[in-house]
Amino acid sequence: MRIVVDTGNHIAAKAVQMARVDVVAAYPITPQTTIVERIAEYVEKGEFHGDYICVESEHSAMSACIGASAVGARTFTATSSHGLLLMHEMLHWAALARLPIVMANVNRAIGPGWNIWSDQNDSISQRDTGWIQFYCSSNQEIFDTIIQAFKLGEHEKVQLPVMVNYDGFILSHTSLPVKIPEQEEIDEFLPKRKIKWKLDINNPITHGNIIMPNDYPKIRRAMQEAHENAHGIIKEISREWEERFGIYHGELLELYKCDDVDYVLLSMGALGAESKVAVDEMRKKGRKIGLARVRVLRPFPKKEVIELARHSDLIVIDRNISVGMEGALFTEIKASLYGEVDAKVYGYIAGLGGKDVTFKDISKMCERVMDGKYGGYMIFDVEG
Amino acid sequence: MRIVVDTGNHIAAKAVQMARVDVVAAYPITPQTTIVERIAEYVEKGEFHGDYICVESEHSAMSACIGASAVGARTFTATSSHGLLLMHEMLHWAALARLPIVMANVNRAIGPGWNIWSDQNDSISQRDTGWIQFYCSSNQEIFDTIIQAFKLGEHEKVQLPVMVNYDGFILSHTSLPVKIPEQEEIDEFLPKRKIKWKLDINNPITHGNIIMPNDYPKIRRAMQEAHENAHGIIKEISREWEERFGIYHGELLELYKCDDVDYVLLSMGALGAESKVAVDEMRKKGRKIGLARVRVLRPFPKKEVIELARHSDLIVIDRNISVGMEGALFTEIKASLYGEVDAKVYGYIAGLGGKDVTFKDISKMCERVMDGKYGGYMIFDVEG
Amino acid sequence: MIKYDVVTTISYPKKGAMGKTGGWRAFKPILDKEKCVRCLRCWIFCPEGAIIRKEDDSVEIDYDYCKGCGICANECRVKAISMVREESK
Amino acid sequence: MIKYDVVTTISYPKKGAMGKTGGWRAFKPILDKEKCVRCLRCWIFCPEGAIIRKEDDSVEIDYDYCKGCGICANECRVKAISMVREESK
Amino acid sequence: MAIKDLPKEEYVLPGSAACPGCPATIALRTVLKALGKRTILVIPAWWTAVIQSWYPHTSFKVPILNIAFEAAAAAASGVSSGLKVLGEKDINVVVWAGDGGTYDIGIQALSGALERNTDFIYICYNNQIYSNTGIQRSGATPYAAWTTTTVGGKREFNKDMGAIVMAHRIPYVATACISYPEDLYKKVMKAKEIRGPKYIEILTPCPPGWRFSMDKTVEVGRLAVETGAWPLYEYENGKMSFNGFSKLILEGKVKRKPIEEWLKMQGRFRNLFKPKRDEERIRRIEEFIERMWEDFRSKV
Amino acid sequence: MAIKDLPKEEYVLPGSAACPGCPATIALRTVLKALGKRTILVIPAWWTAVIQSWYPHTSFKVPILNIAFEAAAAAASGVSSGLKVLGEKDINVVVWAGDGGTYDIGIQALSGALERNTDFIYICYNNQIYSNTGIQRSGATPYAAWTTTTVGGKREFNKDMGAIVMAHRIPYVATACISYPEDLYKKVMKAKEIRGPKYIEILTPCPPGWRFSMDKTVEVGRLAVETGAWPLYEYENGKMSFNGFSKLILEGKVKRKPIEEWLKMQGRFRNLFKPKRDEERIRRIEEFIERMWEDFRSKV
Amino acid sequence: MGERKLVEIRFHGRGGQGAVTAANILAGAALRDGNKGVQAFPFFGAERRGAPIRAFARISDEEINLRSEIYNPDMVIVLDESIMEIANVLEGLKEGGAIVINTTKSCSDYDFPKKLTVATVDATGIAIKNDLLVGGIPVVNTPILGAIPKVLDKVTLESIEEEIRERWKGELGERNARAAREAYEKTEVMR
Amino acid sequence: MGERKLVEIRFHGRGGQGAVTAANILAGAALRDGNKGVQAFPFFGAERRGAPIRAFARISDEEINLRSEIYNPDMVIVLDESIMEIANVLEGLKEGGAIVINTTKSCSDYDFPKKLTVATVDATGIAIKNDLLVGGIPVVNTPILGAIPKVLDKVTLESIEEEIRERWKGELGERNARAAREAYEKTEVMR
Ligand SMILES: Cc1ncc(C[n+]2csc(CCOP(=O)(O)OP(=O)(O)O)c2C)c(N)n1
Ligand SMILES: Cc1ncc(C[n+]2csc(CCOP(=O)(O)OP(=O)(O)O)c2C)c(N)n1
Ligand code: SF4
Ligand code: SF4
Ligand code: SF4
Ligand code: SF4
Repeated sequence: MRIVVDTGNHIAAKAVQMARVDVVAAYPITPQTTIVERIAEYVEKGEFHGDYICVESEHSAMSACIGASAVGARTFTATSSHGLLLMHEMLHWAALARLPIVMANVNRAIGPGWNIWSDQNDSISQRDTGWIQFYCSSNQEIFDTIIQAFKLGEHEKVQLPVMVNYDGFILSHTSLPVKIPEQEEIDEFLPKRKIKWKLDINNPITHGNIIMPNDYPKIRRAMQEAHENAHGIIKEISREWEERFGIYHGELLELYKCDDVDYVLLSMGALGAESKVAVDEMRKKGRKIGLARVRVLRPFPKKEVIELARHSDLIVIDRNISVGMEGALFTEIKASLYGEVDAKVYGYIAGLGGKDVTFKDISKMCERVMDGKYGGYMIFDVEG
Repeated sequence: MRIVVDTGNHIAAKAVQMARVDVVAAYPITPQTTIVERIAEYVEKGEFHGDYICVESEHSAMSACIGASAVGARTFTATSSHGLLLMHEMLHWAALARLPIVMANVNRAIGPGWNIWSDQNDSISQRDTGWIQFYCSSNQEIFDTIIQAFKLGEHEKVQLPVMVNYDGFILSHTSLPVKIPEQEEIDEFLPKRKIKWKLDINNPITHGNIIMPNDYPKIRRAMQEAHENAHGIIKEISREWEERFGIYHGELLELYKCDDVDYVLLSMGALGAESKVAVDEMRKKGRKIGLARVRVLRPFPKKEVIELARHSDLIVIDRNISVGMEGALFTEIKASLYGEVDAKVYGYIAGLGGKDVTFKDISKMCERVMDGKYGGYMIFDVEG
Repeated sequence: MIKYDVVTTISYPKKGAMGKTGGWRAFKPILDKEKCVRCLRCWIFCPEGAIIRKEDDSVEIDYDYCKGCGICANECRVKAISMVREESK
Repeated sequence: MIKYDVVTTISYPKKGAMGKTGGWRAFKPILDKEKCVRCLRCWIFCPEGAIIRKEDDSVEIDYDYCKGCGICANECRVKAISMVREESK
Repeated sequence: MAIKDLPKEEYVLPGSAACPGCPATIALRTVLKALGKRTILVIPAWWTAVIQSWYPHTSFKVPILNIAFEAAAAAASGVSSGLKVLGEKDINVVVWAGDGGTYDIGIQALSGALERNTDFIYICYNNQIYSNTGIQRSGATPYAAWTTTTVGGKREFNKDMGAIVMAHRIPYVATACISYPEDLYKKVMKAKEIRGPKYIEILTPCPPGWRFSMDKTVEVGRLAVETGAWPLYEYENGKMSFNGFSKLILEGKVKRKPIEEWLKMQGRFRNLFKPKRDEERIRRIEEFIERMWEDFRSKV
Repeated sequence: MAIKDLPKEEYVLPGSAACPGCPATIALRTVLKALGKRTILVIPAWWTAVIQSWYPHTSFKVPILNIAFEAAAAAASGVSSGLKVLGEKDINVVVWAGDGGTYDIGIQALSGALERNTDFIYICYNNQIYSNTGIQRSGATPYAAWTTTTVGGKREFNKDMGAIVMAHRIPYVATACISYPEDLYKKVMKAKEIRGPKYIEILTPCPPGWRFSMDKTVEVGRLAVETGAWPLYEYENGKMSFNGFSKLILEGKVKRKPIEEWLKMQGRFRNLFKPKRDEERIRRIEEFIERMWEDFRSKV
Repeated sequence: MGERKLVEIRFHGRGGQGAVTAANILAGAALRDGNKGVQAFPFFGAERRGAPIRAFARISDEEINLRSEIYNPDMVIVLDESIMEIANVLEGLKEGGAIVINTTKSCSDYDFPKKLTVATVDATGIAIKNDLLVGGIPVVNTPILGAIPKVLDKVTLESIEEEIRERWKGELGERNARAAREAYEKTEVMR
Repeated sequence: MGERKLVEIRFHGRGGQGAVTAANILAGAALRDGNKGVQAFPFFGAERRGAPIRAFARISDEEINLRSEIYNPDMVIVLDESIMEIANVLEGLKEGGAIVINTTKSCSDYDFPKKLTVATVDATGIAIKNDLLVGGIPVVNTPILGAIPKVLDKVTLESIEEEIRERWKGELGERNARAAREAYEKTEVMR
C-alpha cells in the first residue's frame, strides 16, 4: 500500500489499470479527458494489458463496450455530461443485455449554454436505464469504487453495468492523497471475470432478437431482482474491502455522526464530503445533526433511508433538478418513506452548473430548517 | 366538425397538418412510421403548408427541429422507443433552449430483445429532460392534445417543448372515431407562433454559449418556473377547448367517477381508458372506486394528487419500471403526498413490453387491494 | 446446448422457429426429376434452404418449410420445377 | 438592442467580452510607420482584429486588445513591426 | 468456381420468419457458407433482426449480437478488440447491416471503425429502402423510386457508398449481388483473408419494396447488373477492378441492356411510365448511369 | 484580388476568449467578411464555442446557434428549412465546425445533410486535433503526429474528408488555408452564390496543439501548402481544379518543398526526428503525400 | 346478433389478403350506422405474405374504452378457408357466436364443436367474377364484408358499400362494392 | 505560519506558467512532511497563454473534506509580478496572512492595505540562471516553490525538492530542485 497525491481522473485511470481491464473504449470530453489521456499513456508505455479503442463518439464508445463485454472482456469507459446523454440508448442496451461494463462518469451540467462544471443532472437523467449508480466524494473512494464496481457488476447474481459518478473538477481535477494497494492484493480481491453468457462460436446463441409481450416482462423482472441482489452484495463488498485494506466509505449510505441526532442531512458526491465539514461545524454549535451520504442511487437505498427516518427528520440537498418536479433524491427519499415513517423531510437544490456550495451554505440550509424557518422547497443557488 | 375513423397515427398527422406546422423533421420507427408516411403523402398532394425534412436519424431529427424552431418555425417531430432514446441529448437541449417543439412519441418498449409493443419506459426515461409530457388514451385525445401542445408550448409564460405520448399499436394502429373541427376553428384557437427569441440577422444574438456557475442556476430556475406556469395554462387550455369544441379530456388528471369513493385508481395512456371499463365493472359490484387518469407527467400534478388523497386511498398502475427503484408514477405520487396526507398508496407494474392488460386484470389488481390482500409491490405481468 | 442462467434475450438455434412455414404457401413447386440437370441453381437461390441437396447433387423439396416463392422455378434453366396452386386454396 | 425576456443563454455582442485582453501580452508589437508599405498583411492576419485599418490603409495597433502573439511581426514582409518584451514583465 | 463447389453447410435454418422470396436469406446462406463456423455476426436493427425469429429461438447457427440500429460497426470494433485481448484468433467479426444502417444512421460508426482500422468485415445488404419499417426512403434509394416517404419518386440520387468507403482507403471493398452467388462467395472468401476493415455491399432486390412478384427476386438482381444499374467491382490496394458482366460492360465487350428494362420490372418506378412516360426523369437516370460508367473507365 | 480588396467590416470583436495567435479568429474574420451580415452561424461544441466568450456577452456580430457537438449539420438543415418556409430569403446558413465535429462525431449529420441536398455552407476548421478538450487525436490527425491520445504518434493516416465529401457529389467543395486569405475569401464568396450543399475545409495550424510558437501560425500554414501536405483545390460540376501554389505543384511548375521542412517546425512530429530519425515513418509520410498528388494528377 | 351492446369480431386471413382493411371498413360502416363506439386494429406484428394473421373490430352503441385484445370474440370471419388447417379459428369464440367463412362449401358441411351461427360465401369466386385480382390473386376482403350484415344487425350493407366507395374512388370502388353486395346476396346462413 | 490546522493557499499566474503544477507539487511535498490532508486544484476553466489564472492548495493535519473553493486564503503566491496590475491578488486574503511575490523588488517596496507577511524572491532571475526556459520564457513555478517553506512551516524545502525530482527525472529535475533551493536561500521575508 502506498500513498499518491493525484487528481480524481488520474486515480480512476490507475484503478482501471489495476483492475486489469481488457478493453477501454472512450471519447474525450471535459472534464473526463484526463482519464483517457492517462490510459493512452499507459498503453504507450506498455503499462496497460488491454486494448484502448479510440472511438468517434460516446455512442460508439458504449456500443464498443457492449461488443467487447459480450465476448467476455472486462470493459470500461468514461464520460461526462453530453457524452453520457449521447450514450443514453446504449445505456439502456447494456443494462438489458446484462453486461457488467463499468463506467466513470464525471458529473457536469448540461447545455445550452455550455457549462463544464459539476452538477448531477447528467447521471440523474440515467436513473431509469437500469444501471447501478455510485457517487463518490473523494479520490480514494473513486479508486476503491471502480475496482469494487467490477466485482459487483460481474457478480453472478448481479450481471449489470455500473456507473461510478464523481464531480467534475471538484474531484476530477483536484489532487488528493490516495492509498493504492499492491497489484497482487487487487488481483486477489478481483479475480478474472466469470462469464454468464457470451458470444461463442462453439455455442452459437443469438442475443437480443425479438421478444414477445408474454416474455418481455420477465426480462425486466430479472433486472429488478439483480438490483435487489446488488443491494446486499454492495454491503458485502464494502466490508470485504474494509477487511482487506482497512478503508471503508460506508455501504449504500455512509453514515457520519448519525447516532442520536434530530436531523440527518443527505447529499451525494463531493457535496457529501463538504457536508461533513458542515456537520462538524454545526455539532460544535450544539446542533444535533448527522450526515448520511448517499453513495448508491441505484439500487435505491430504501431500507436504509427508512431506518434513518425512524429516528430523525431529514434534510436533502440535490445537485440536480428534475424540472417540473423537484430534486430526484428528494423525490425518491420521500417515496421510500411514504407509509413507513412520518419524519419530516426538507429539500433543497444547490450547486447547479458548478455553483460553489460551501460548508457555510450547507449549514445555513440546515439551520434554517432546524430553526423552523424553512418549509418550502427551493433552488438555493438562486433564492439562497 | 366531422367524424372520421382512423388510427392514432393518422390522426396525429392530421393534427400536425391542421396546426399549420412549418417544419417536420422525423425518422421512421415502428410503430410511429405511419405518422411520417401520412405527412409525406400530404406533402406530395400539396396538402401540407410546411417542409418535411427526411433526416438520417432521430438525433438529427431533434437537431433539425431545434434549428427550425430557433428561427421561429412551428416545428414537429414524431418518434418512439429507441428513436426517443437516441434523441436524449437533444431533448435536454431543446428544453434548455426553451424551444416550443412538439413531439408525438409512440410508446414502445426498449430492447434488447427487440420488442415493438407498448410500454412507457421510453418516455419515462425522459422525465428529467425538462419536457412537458402528456399521455393520451384515445385518438380524439391525440388529436386534441397535439393542437393544444403547440398553444401550451408557445405560450409566452411557458416556452417549452411538449411531448405527446400514446401507446404503440394500442392507439397508434387502432382505428377509433375522432371529431375534427374545421380549419378555421383550429386557426382561431391556435394563432401563428409568437416568438420570444430567434436567430435574426437584424438582431444578432448568440444562443447557448458558455454560461458560468453563477448564472447557470438561473436558467434552471426559469425552466422550473415555466413548468409551474404550464400547470395553470394546461387547465386554461383544456377549458377553452371544451368551450370551443365541447370536448374535454380532463386537465392534468382526468377524473372518472371519483366522487365519494374510498379508492382512486391512477394510470396513464391507453391503460387509463381500459381502467374506465374496470371501474365501471367494479362499480357494478358495488365497489367504491374511481379513476384519475394521469394526463400530464411534467409538470407533475402534485396538487391534484394530494387533493385526491385527502379523500381516498390510491392504487397506482405503472406501465414502466425504474429498475432498482419502482414504477415512476408510484414514486412521484408518494413523493408528492409525503408529509401532506396519509392515504394508503398501492403500486403495481403492468403491461411491460406490450403485455396485454385487460379490465379484468385491472379489477383483479384493485380488488386485491380493496380486499386487504395486497400490501407489497409487484410486476403483475410476471407475478400476477 | 448449454443454457445460460441469466435472464436476458438469449435464443437458441431451432429449425422451424416459426413453425412449419410450408403452411404459408399459395403455390407449390413441383420438381420433375427427369428434367433436372443437377445444376443446383434452385438449391443456392432458395431463400428458405428448402431445396435439399443430396449427396449426388440431386435435389428434393422440403415442403414442410418451402414458402412457395417460386424462385426455384423461375431460376431453373431447364424448367424442371413448376408452380401449382395449393390444393385447398 | 432588444433584450429578450425568456431566461435562456442569449448573449449580446460586446467588444472586450473578456475585458481588455491586452493584459495577456508578454511581448508587444511596435510599428515602425516609416517602414510600413500598407500591404495590410498584419491587418488580415491579426487574430484579434487588433490592427486597425485606417481610411488610407495605414495601420495602427490597438494595445487594449492586442494579445501579443507576434503574427503581425512575423508576417510583415518589410519588418515594420517588431516585438519587444512588455515592461513590467 | 461453380455452384457445386459451394459448401453444403447451412447456417440459416428453414422455418424462419422471412417473407417468401426474401433476398436476405438468399444472401445470408451464401455469405455464411463462405464465412463458416468461426464467425460472429453483429446485426443492427433491420429486417434480419426479424428473420431470426423470436426468443427463445433463433434461425441462425452462428453467434449473433443484435445491437441498436446505428451502432453495428462500433459494437463490432468492441467484439474484435475483445477477441484480440482474450487471445481468440481467426474469428471473423462480421457486421450484417441494411442500407439504412449503413448509408444513413450507421455511417458514422462505420466511418469511425474504418478510420481506426478495425479488423472486421462489414457487409451492407442493400435493398435500397427501409423495409423493416415498411418501405421508407433511404440514402440508397435511387432517384425517382417510390417509397412511402417519397410518394412521387425520390428527388435525390442515391449516395455512392462504394465511393465513400473507398475514400477511406481501406484494404478491400467489393460490390456483389444475390443473383451471382459464386461471385459473392469468392468475395467473402477473399475478405476473410485480409486484415483490417473490409466492406462488401450486396444488392438485394426486395419484392414488396420494389414492387415485383416474389419469384423474380433473382431475376431483378441480374437485370440490375446487366443494365449497368448495379456494377460488380472490387477495390484492392487502392485499385478498382470489375467482375463478371460488369467487366464486360466496362471493357466494352457487351453493351449494357437498356435501363428501362430494369425500371419497368418494378412497380416502384411506375410513375416514370404512367400515366405517361416521364422522359426527363428517365433521361436523368440514364445519364446518371452513363456518367458512373465513364467515371469507372477513367479509374481503371 | 488583393488583401486591400477585402471588406473592412468586422464581425469578430476584439477582446474575445481566444488564445493569442489563434487561427480560429484569423479564419473567422476573413470568412465573415465574405459572408457578410445576412448570415446565421451554427456552431457545434469546439474551440469556437469558447472563443465566443460567455453569457451574457458574445464576441460575434452575426446570429449564432450553438448546438451539440455531433448535431451541427442537422441543426443547419432545420435552420435552412425554417427560413425557407417562413419566406426569409438570401440568408447564408453556415456551419462552422472543427475537424472533430466534421470527420468524427459529426460526419453522420453532415453526410445526411449532403444527401438530402440541404442549402447551406459547411465550413470545417481543420486543426487536425481536438483542441478544445486539450489536444486529442481526431480522424484528421496526420500519421505519426503526437497528441495526448497518440503519445507515440498516430498509427493511422488521416481520413480524406475532401474525397469523402466529393463522393457525395455535391455542387461545391473547396479546401483553403488561413495563410491565403484572398483564396479563402474568394471560395466563400463563390459558395454563397451556389444553391445546395457547399463544403469548405480550412487548414488552421494550432500553436499549442502542433507545438510551435504562436507567431508562426500563418507561416506553418503556408509551409503546409508549399510542401504539398495540404492541397488547395476546388471541386465544381464533378471536376477538381487546383489553386495558387497547389496549382503550380500539380502542373509541375514548382517542386513541392521537402515535407521535412514542415514536419520539423512542429513539436508534435518531434518523435520522427528524436532521439533518432525515424526513416521508416518519414518515408511513409513522403509516400502518402506523393500518392495523393499522383491521384490528383489522374483526376484533373 | 346485435342485441348485445358490444360486439367483438376477429378476422382470420393471410398476410396480403387485407384483413386489417376489412376490419377498418367494418368499423367505418358501423359508425355510419349510428354505433357510437367502433374500433379496428391489427394483430400487432409484421405481416408476411401467406402467413396466418389476425385482425379485430369492436362495435358498440357507446364509446369504447377497451384497449385490450379480444380473447372471446362474438364473431369470427375467415377470409381464407385453408387457414383453418393451420390456425385455430374457433379459439375463444363465444358459445352462440357466429362464424363467417369464405368457402365454396355449404354451412351444413361444417360441424363445429360449439353452438354457432355459421355463414358461408364464396368470396373468392365473387372476387374473380368481379375482376378483383392483385398479382393474379383474388382479393377477398371486400366481398366477404358483404356477408357480415347477414349475421350482424349492427351494420348494414349500404354502409359497407359507402365505406368501400369512399376508400376506393371511382370504378374500382364500384366493383368492390358490387362484390360486397353480391356476397350479401349469396351468403348462406345457418343458425 | 502553520499553527492553524488548515492552511489555504492561492497561486496567481498566467496561462502557461505552471501555477497548477506548483500547487500540485506543494501538496505532494506537504504530504511527505506528514500532513495527512493535502489538496491542490486549478481554477476550473480553460487556460490561455498569458491570461491571468489561479490555482489553489490546502494543507492540513487531518483529512480534508472541504470541496468548495477558497475564498479567504491564508497565503497568496504571485508567480508573475505583473499580474498584480490586472488581477486583485489580495482579494479575500486573510488579515495576518502571507504573500509571496516573484519580483526583483524588496519586501519593503510593498505597502499593502492589510497586515501581511511579505516574501519576495526573484524567481525569474533564478530560472534564467538555472537555464529553466521553455520557448525562451523563464519557468518560474519551481523556483518560487522554494520560497514557501520560508513562510509556511507545514512544508520543508527538502520535501519540495524530492517532489520536484520525482516529477522530472534526471538532470532536469536536478536543475529545478536546485532553483527551488536557491530561491529558498534568496527569499526575503518581512513579517
Ligand atoms: C434509433 C432507431 N431508429 C429507428 C429504428 C427503426 N428501424 C428499425 S429497422 C429500420 C430500417 C432498416 O432499414 P435498412 O437498414 O435499410 O434494412 P431493411 O429494413 O431494409 O432490411 C428502422 C428505421 C430503430 N430500430 N432504431
Ligand atoms: C457529445 C459530446 N462529446 C464530447 C464533447 C467534448 N468536446 C467538445 S469540443 C471537442 C473536440 C472538438 O474538436 P474539434 O471539432 O476538432 O475542434 P477543436 O476543439 O480542435 O477546435 C470535444 C471532444 C462534447 N461537447 N459533446
Ligand atoms: S418455392 Fe421458394 S421456398 Fe419453395 S423451394 Fe422454391 S425457392 Fe424454396
Ligand atoms: S435448378 Fe432445375 S436443373 Fe438445377 S438443380 Fe434445380 S431443378 Fe435441377
Ligand atoms: S501581436 Fe498578434 S494580437 Fe497583437 S497586433 Fe500583432 S497579430 Fe494582433
Ligand atoms: S504587414 Fe507590415 S507593411 Fe504590411 S501593413 Fe502591416 S506593418 Fe505595414
